[in-house]
Amino acid sequence: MVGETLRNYLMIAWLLPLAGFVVEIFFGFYSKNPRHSKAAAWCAVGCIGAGFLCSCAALVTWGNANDWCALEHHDSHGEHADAGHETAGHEHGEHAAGDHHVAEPAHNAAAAGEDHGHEHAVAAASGDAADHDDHASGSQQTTYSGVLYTLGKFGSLELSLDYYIDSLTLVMFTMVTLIATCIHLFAMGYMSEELTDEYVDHQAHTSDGKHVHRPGRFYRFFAFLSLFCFAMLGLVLAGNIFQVFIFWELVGICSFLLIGFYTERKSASNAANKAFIMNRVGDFGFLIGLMVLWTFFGTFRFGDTTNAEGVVAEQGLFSMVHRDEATGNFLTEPITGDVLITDNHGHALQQDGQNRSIPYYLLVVAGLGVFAGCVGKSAQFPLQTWLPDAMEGPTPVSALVHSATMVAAGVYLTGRFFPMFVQEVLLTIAYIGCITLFVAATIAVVATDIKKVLAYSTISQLGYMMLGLGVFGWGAGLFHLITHAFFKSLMFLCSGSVIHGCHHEQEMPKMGGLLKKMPITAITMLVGVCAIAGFPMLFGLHFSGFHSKDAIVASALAFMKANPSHFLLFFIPLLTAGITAFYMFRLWFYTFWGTPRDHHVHEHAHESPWIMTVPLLILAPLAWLCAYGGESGPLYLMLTGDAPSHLANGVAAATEGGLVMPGHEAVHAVHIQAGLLALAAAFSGALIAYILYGTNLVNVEQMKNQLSGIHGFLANKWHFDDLYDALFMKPAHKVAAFCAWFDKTVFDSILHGSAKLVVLVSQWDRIFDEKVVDGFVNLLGTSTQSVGRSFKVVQTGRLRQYVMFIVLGVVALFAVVFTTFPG
Amino acid sequence: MTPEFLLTAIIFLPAIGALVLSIIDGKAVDAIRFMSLGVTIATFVLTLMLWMQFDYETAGIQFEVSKAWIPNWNIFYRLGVDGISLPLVVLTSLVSMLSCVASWSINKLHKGYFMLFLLLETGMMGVFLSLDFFLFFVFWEVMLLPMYFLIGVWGGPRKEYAALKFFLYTLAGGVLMLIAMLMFYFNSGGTEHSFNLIELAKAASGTSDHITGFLSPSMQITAFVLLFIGFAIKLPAFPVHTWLPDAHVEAPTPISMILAGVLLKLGGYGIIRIAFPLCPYGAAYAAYALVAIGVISIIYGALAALAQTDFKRLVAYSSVSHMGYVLIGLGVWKITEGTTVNSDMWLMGINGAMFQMVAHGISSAGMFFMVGVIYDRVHHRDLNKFGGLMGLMPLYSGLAAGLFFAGLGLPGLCGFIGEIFVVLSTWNYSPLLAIIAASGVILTAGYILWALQRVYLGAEYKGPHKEDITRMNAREASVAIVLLAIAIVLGVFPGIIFDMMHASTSALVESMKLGYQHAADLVKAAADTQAMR
Amino acid sequence: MFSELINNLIKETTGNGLNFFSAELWLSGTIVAMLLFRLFSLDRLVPTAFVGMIGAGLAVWYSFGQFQAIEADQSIVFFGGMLRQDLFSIYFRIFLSLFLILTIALTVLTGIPDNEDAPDFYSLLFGATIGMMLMASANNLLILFLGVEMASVPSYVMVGFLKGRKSSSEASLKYVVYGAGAAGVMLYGISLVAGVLGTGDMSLLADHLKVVSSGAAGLADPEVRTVALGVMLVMVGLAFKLSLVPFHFWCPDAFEGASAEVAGFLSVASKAGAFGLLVRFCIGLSGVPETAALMTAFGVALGAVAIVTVTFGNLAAYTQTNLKRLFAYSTIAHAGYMLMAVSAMLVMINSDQAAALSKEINYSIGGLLYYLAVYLFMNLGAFAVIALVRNYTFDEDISSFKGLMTQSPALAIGMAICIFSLIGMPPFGGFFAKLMIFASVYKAAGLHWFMYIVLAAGGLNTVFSLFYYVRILKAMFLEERPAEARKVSVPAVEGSYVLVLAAMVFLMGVLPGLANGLSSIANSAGSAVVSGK
Amino acid sequence: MQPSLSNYLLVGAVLFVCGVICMATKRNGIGVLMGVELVLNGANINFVAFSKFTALGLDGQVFSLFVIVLAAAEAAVALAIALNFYNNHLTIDVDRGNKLKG
Repeated sequence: MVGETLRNYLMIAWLLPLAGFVVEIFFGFYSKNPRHSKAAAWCAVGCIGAGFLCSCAALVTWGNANDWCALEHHDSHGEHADAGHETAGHEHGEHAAGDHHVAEPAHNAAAAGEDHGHEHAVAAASGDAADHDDHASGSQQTTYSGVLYTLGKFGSLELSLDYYIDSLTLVMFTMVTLIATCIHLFAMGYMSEELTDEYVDHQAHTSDGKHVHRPGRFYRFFAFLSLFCFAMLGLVLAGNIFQVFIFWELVGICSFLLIGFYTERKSASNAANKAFIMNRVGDFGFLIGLMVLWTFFGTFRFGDTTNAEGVVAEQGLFSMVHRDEATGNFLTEPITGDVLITDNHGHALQQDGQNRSIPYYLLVVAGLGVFAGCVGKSAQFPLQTWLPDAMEGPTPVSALVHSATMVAAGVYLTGRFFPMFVQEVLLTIAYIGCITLFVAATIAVVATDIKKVLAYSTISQLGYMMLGLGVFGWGAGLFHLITHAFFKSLMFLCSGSVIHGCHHEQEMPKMGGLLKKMPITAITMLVGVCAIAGFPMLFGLHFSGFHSKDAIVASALAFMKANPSHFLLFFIPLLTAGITAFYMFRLWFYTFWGTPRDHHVHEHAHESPWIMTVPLLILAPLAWLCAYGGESGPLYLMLTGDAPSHLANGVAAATEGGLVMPGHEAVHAVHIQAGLLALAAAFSGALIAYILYGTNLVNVEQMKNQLSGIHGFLANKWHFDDLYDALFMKPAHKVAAFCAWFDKTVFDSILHGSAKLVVLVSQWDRIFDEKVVDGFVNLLGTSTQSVGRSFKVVQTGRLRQYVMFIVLGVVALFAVVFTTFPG
Repeated sequence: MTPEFLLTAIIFLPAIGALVLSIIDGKAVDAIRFMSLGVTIATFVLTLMLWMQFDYETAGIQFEVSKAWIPNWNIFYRLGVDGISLPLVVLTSLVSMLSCVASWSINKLHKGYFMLFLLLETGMMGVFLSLDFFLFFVFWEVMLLPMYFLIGVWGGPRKEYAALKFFLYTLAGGVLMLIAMLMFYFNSGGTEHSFNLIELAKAASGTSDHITGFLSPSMQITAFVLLFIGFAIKLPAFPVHTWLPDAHVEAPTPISMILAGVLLKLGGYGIIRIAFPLCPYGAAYAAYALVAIGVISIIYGALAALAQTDFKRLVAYSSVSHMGYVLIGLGVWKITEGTTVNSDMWLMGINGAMFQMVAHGISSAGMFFMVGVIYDRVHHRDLNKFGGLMGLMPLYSGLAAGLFFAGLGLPGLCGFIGEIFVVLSTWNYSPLLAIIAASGVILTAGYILWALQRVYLGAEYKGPHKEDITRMNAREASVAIVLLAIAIVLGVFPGIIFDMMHASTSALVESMKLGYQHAADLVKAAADTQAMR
Repeated sequence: MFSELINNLIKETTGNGLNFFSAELWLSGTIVAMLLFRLFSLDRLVPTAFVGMIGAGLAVWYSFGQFQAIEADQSIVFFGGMLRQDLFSIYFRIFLSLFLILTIALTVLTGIPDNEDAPDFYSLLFGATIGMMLMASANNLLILFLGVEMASVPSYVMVGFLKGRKSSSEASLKYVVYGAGAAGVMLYGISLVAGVLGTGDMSLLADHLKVVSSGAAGLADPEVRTVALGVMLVMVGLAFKLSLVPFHFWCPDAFEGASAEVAGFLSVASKAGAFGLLVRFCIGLSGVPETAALMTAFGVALGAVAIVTVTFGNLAAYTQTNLKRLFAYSTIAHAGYMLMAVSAMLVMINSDQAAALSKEINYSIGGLLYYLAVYLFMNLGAFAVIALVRNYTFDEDISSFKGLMTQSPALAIGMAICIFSLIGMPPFGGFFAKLMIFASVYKAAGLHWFMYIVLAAGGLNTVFSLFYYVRILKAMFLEERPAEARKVSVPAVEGSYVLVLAAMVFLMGVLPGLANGLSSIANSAGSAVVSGK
Repeated sequence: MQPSLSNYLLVGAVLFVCGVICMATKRNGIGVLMGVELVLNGANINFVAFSKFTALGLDGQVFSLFVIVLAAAEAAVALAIALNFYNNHLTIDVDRGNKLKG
C-alpha cells in the first residue's frame, strides 16, 4: 500500500517533466509566437515544481509509514538510547562522534556476541525488503520495490522497468527536484535574451566574420531541461541496474543537447560530442559489467519482487550475494573459491543440481565495469576532460546537469550498487577518486574562466565523494553528494549571475570588485565558497560542506589507520582540502573583491533581476544548513537509513582483498582528529588565497612567471587532452581511414585478384596487360573479357584450323576417357 | 476474407497493382503515384489485419496455405506466418508504404518505376510468407529483377556499376542457396523428397511424421555453410558486404529505404527461417564463426563509417555495423559437452536479433530518407559541405537527429533494445567477443555524432545550392514523423515485438536443441561403431 | 521367303509404320506441295508460308494424335527396326513441328525470305526438320547417320541463303566443310562400332558389347578399344551438331553469317534433334553391368566436356558485340548445361543403384526435355528480337539495342524476360529447367565425385553468364538511345509475337499446368526412352 | 593367301587418315571436299569388310549403299556452296574466307 502510494507520487514527479517536454516542444512548433513567450518556461517550472511537491509528499509518506524509524534507529544503534534526534540540533558533529566513540566497546561486543539488538539493526538497515521476514519482528519496511512493466521475457530471464524506493531514492528525488526548480526559475531570467526573433550570437561567426543571427530558442531550452529532469529522475527511481543504464544514456543525450545548445558554435558542438563520446567510453565498461551480472545472476533488479501474498517471487541482486555477517566476506564455494549465489536465507541456489556461483574475479570485473560507467558520468580520472569543456553550455545547464545532478549520478550509482562491490573494486574507487580530486584541484588553481574553476572544483568534489565511498564511508560519500549539490549549484548560479551581469564575460582577470555592484550574488557566492571550503560555524551553525567533508576525511583516516599502506588516501584529500579552499577563495576574491581590472566590464555590470536572485536566496541557506546536525542530523540519518547491511557494523578482520573495513566506531574515533586537520588545511588555503588575491601583498603575475613550468602544465590540464588525442582520436581516425581504404581497395582486389588469377591462368596472349583495371566489376568484366578474347584467338576464322581441331578434339576426348576409365 | 486468402492477397496485391498501372497512361504522373500509394496502403492494411488475427500463443505456423504447384517435384504453393515472419511482414508493408510516399521525388519514367516498385514488394512479401523452399527461392530471386532496374535506371552516377554489383553478389549467393536446396531435397527421406520448410525442420530434429531420412551431420555443416554465405551476402556481413555501400549510395532514396529497411532483413530472416532449423548441427558447429563475423562487422562497419565523407555512404556502412548484431544474436548458442548451456540467453539473443532487424528497418530507412531529403535540395552528399541545417531546416534537423539517435542506440528509441539485448546475451557465449561487440557503442556514437555535427550543427551551410534549402514539406515530414514515432514506441514498449515472437522463437530454440541432440547422437553412434570395429 | 519379307514389309508399313511416320510424311508432302505451287504459280494466290503453316499444323495435329494413342511406357520399332515409336520421339515431333510453326511465323513477320525464294527456303526448313525428327526416333546407326545428314545438308544451304553476302557464303562454306568432315568422322566411327559389335541396332549395342568384352579386362581388349574409339568418333558427329567445345567452331561463324531467323532455328531445332539422338545412343550403350564402368567413364567425360563447353561459351560470349555471335556462344553454353543432364543420366544409369534411381534417371532426361522446351521459347524470343530490330536498324550490333526500352517497350521487356530466363532466374522457365538439370547432377554427384565439380561449374557459370547478358540489358534499359540511331517502331503484331514467346517463358516457370504438366510428360518420355531399349 | 579383316581395315584407316589430312591441309575448297570423300570411302571399305567377316552381314552393304548416295547428295550441295563462295570471293581458297572470326 505504502509502496504503491510512494510509487505513484514519484512516478508523477518523474513523468511530469516528460509531459512538460512534449508540451513545450509542440508549443514551439504550433504556438503563434514561441519566440516571445515565456509560457514554455512556466510550463517547465510548473512540472518540476509539482515534482518537488510530490517528492516531499513521498518523503513524508515514507517517514510516516515507518514512524521515521530511520532517524531514530541510528541512534539506538550507537548508544542503545534515545539521542533525541528531533532536538539534536544543538549537538555538533564532534559531539556525536564522541558519543559513538564512547559506545564503541559496547558495539564490538554486540558484533561479537551476535546479540539480538545488533541483528535487528542489520536487518532494518539492509536494503532488502524481504530481510525483515526472517529476522526479528518490530523492524519496519523501509524499501519498496516493484515492477512497472516488462520489456522482454525470455524463458526465466526477464528485463523490466522497475522502481526501487528507499531513503536514498527519496532524498535524491527531493534534492533533484528542489534544485531543478530553483535553476529553472533562474534560467528564466538568464535565458531571457533568447526571447527574440533575432538573437545575435557573439561567439559564433560565419565565414565572412560576422556574428551569427538566429531566432531565439527559449522554448527549446526549457524543453531540453524538462527532458533532462525526466531522465534524471528516472535514473534515481530505477529499480534495476539496466534501467539505470537506460536513463544513464538519456541524461547523457540531454547533456549532449544542452551542452550543444548553441549549435552554431563549433566549440559547443565539439564539447557536446566529447561529453557524449567520453561518457560512452565509460558506458562501454558499464555494459561489460551488465553483461557479467546478467550472465551469472540472470537479473538486474536491486531488490526482490514479491507476489501478491508477499512471498518473494524473484530475487534481486542484493539478496543473491550474501555476506558473512562476521567478516563481511561473500559466501564462497569451498573448493573453487567462487562466490555463491544465494537465496534470501543465505543458502546457495541450485541449477542443474549444482550450486550457482560466480567466479570472484568476474565479480571484480562486474564491479569495475559498473564503476567505469560512473567514472565517465562523474568525470573521474581518466575520463575527466569532458566536464570542463561542457561549460560551453548555458550556465543553468552547468548548474543543474554538470554539477548538481547528472555528474553526481555516478556517485549515486556507486552508492546504490555498493553491496555488489568487492574490496578490490572499492580500493580502485578510492584511488580513482583520490587521483581525480587532486588533479582537478590543481588545475582549478590556475584556471581563469569562472565556470571552468567551478567545473574543476566539481570534478574534485566528485572525487571526494568517490573516495568516501571507496574507503567504506558510504554515508559520508552520499552525504557529500547532497551537500555538494546544493552549494555547487548555488555557486554556478552565482557565476551565471555574474556572467549575466557582466554581459557574458567569463574571464575572472577582467572582473574584480563586483561586490558592490552585485551584492546579493557576492554574498550568496561567499556562502557557497565557505561551504565548499568546509568552514565551520556561522551563527552557531556549521556550513554543510564542513560536515560532509569531515565525514569523508574521517573515513579516509580511519581507513588509513586500519590499512596503513594506503596512507595516500588520507593525505592527498587532506592536502586537497587546503587547495580547495585556496582556489575557491581565489575565485571569490578575484571576482568580487579588490579593484575592478576591466573598467568596461565593471561599468556595465549590474545585479541580476529578482527572478535570478531569488533562487540564489533560496539555495544559499540550503547550502549552508542542509547538513544540519552533521552525522546525527536528519539528512545524514535519512541517507544512511537504508545503508547496505555489511556497512552497518564494520569488521575487524581482514577481508578477501586483504583490506580491513573500518567500522563506524573506528570512524567516530578519529572524527575529531580528522576534522581538525581538515579545518587547518582549509583555513590555511583560504588564508593564502586572501594574501595572494585579497590583498596586494604579493604580485601574483610574478609568481606565475616564476612557476611558469608548473603553471603551464596545469593550465594545459596535465596535457590529458593532447594525450587522448594522440592515443585514441588520431589512431581511431587512422584505423577508420584504413578500414575505408581497405574496403575500397583490398576487398575488392581480393575478388579482382582471383579474377586476375583466372586471367593469368588462361593467359594465351598478351592483350590482357594492356587494359587498365579499375573497380571490381570492371576488372572481373575485363578479365572475363580478356579470357573471352583469348578464346577469340582460338576462333581464327580459318577453316583448316577448325578441321584440325576435330582431330585434336577426338584425341583429347579419347585421353579423357582413357584416363578416367579404370582399366 | 479468410485468413488463408489474406496471405495470397498480401503477396499479390502489389503485383496486381503493377499490372493495373501498366494500362494507365504514363503521362498521368499523379494518378500513377496515388494509385501506387493506394496499393501499398491497402497492402499495409492487409498486413495489419493479419496481425490482428494472429494468435500470440501459438508457436507454430498460422494461416497455412498449401496448394500443389508442381507435384512432380513435390513443390507446393505453401504460405504461412508465425511469430518470426509476422513482424517482418508488417515492417515490409510499412516501409514500402513510406518509401512509396518518398518516391514522389522520382522525376523520370514514373510508370516503370512504380510498377517495378510494386513488383519488388510482391517479391519481398513472398519471401517472408513462403514456407516452401522452392517458393522461397523463387521469390528471393524475383526481388532481384526489379531491384536491378530500380538501381540501374533511377540511380546515381555510378548506377550501372552498383546495379551489376548488387546483381552479381545476390545471384552468387542464390546459386549457393540453390545447391543447399537440392541437398535438402534429395536427402529428405526415401522417395518423397520435400521442399517443405516446416517438415524439413521437423525432420532435422527427428520429429517429422512424413520425412524419414535427413542430412547426415557432416552434410548439415556443408549445407549450413552454403546457406549462410548466401544469406550473409544479403545481410550483409563482413567480408561480403562490399556491394552494399555502392548499391545504397547509387540507389534512389526510396529504394535505399527499401534496401536498408527490408532487403537486408531477408538475410537474417533466411538464417533464422531456413539455415537454423534445417541444419541445427551445422548451426551449432558454425556458431562461433557467426558471432565472430558479427563482431567484426560491427567494428569494421563502424570504423569504415567513421572515415566516410559521403553522407549516404556513412549511413550505408552503419547498416553493416548494425546488422552485425543480428548475426551475434543468432549465433550465441553455447554448447558445452554436448548440452546447451543457459539456453534462455540464446533465446534472448535470437529475440534481440529479431528486434534489431525490425529496429534497423525503421531507423535505417529513416536515416536514408533524411539523407535523401537534403540531397533532393542541394544535390550533394559531401559531409564536409554541410553545416548549419539546424537553423535552416529546424523540423527536418530535429527529426533527423531523432532518427540518427535511434541508429546510435539511444535508450527510448528502437535501436537500443536490439543492440543491448544481443550484447547482454553474448557474454554467456564468449566474453571476449562480447567485449569487442560492446566496444562498438563508442565507435557508433563517434561516427553518428560527428556526422550530425558536420551536417546539422555549425554556424552556416557551407555547400552549394544554399538558396534551394527549403523547409521540409508535409509529405516529407509525414514520413519522418511516422518513422520516428514508431522508433519511439518500439523503444519504449519493445514488448510489442517480443510478445509477437515469443512463442515461435521459444519453439525454435527447443527444436534446435532437439535437432542438435539428434545429430550429435548420430555422430556419437557412428563413432561408437567405429570404435567397435 | 522373299515374299514373306515383302509381306512383312507391306504389313508393317501400312499398319503401324505409316501412321507412326505420318508427321514426317505430312512435312514431306508439304515440301512437294510448295514446290508444285510455285511450278504452277499458285504461290501468288496462296502464300508459301501459309502452305507451310498448314503442313506444319497438320504435322502437329498428327503427332498429337500419336501422343494420345501411345501408352506411357510403350516402345515400338517399325520400318524394320530402323525407327522407334515412343513418347520420346513423339515429344520431339510435337516440339519440332511446333517450332516450325513459330519459325515460319517469325519469317513472315521479318520478311525473310522474299516471295521469290520462299518455296526454296521453306523446303529446306522442312527438310531439315524431317531430318531432326528422324534423329529423335532413330533406332539404328544407319538412321543416326541419315538423320544427321538430312538435318545438316539443308542447314548448310539455309546458312548461305542470304545471297550476294560475302559473310553468308563464307559461313555456309565453313559450315558445310566442317559438317561434312564431322559427318565423315562420325561415319567412320559408326563403321567401327557396327562392325565390331556386329549390329546396327542401337538398342542391342550394349548386349553385343557385353558379348564382345566378356572375359576381357576393359580397354586392354582390342575390340573394346576399337568400340570405344568408334563411340568417340560418333560423338564427334553429335558434338558437332550440339556445338560442344571443341567441335563448336562452325557455330559462331555460321550464326553470324546466317540470318537471325536461321540462326534461331539452328540453335534450337538442330540442338534438340541432336540431343534426342545422343540420349538414344547413350542409352543403347548402357544398362548392362558389364559395360557400366566404361559408360560411367564416358558419362564423366561428357561431364568434363560440359564444363569446358559451358565455361568457354560464357566467357567467349563476353567480348562479342555482334548479337548473333553473342547468342551463338550463349547457345554453346546452354548446350553445355543440357549436356550435364546427359552426363548425369549416364552416371546414374550405369551405377549399381540404377534400379533404385529409376525415377531420377527419368527425371534427368525429363529435365533435358523441359530445358529444350523452355529453350525453344527463350532463345527463339531472343533471336526474334534481334531479327526484328535488325529490320529497322539494319544492324545486329549490341549498340543498336541502346535505349530500346524507350523505342519499343514490348521488344525490350520480351528480350529482358528471355534473358533472365537464359540466366536461369526465377520465376521464369529457364530457372525451373536449370534446377531440374542441376538436381540430376546433384543426384549423380552422390555416385561419382566428379559430378560435384560439374555442379559447381554449372553454378559458377550461371554467375559468369550474367556479365554478357547484363550488357544487353544495360544497353536496352540503362543507356540512352543515340540521337543518330534509327528509330525502331514495331507494329503491334511483331511486339505481341515476342511477348507471347516471353509469356510462355514466364508461364513455364510458374503455371502449374504448364510447368508440372509438361515436366510430367517430359519425365514419362524419359521413362519411355529408358525402358524401351 | 586370303586378306584378313585387319588388312581391309588398314586400307580403310589409311584412306580415313589421308582424307582427314587432306581436309586439314588443302587450301583449295574442292580439295577439301575431296578429302571428305576419302573419309567417307574409308568408312565404306570398313562397312563392306565387316559385312563379309562379322555378324553385321548384309547390313554393312546396305550401309555403304546409303553412304554413297548421301555422299553424292552432300557433294552436290557442297559444290553449289563452293560455287556461291566463288561468286562472292572470286576464289575457292578457303583461307580467304576469314572475315568471320573471333
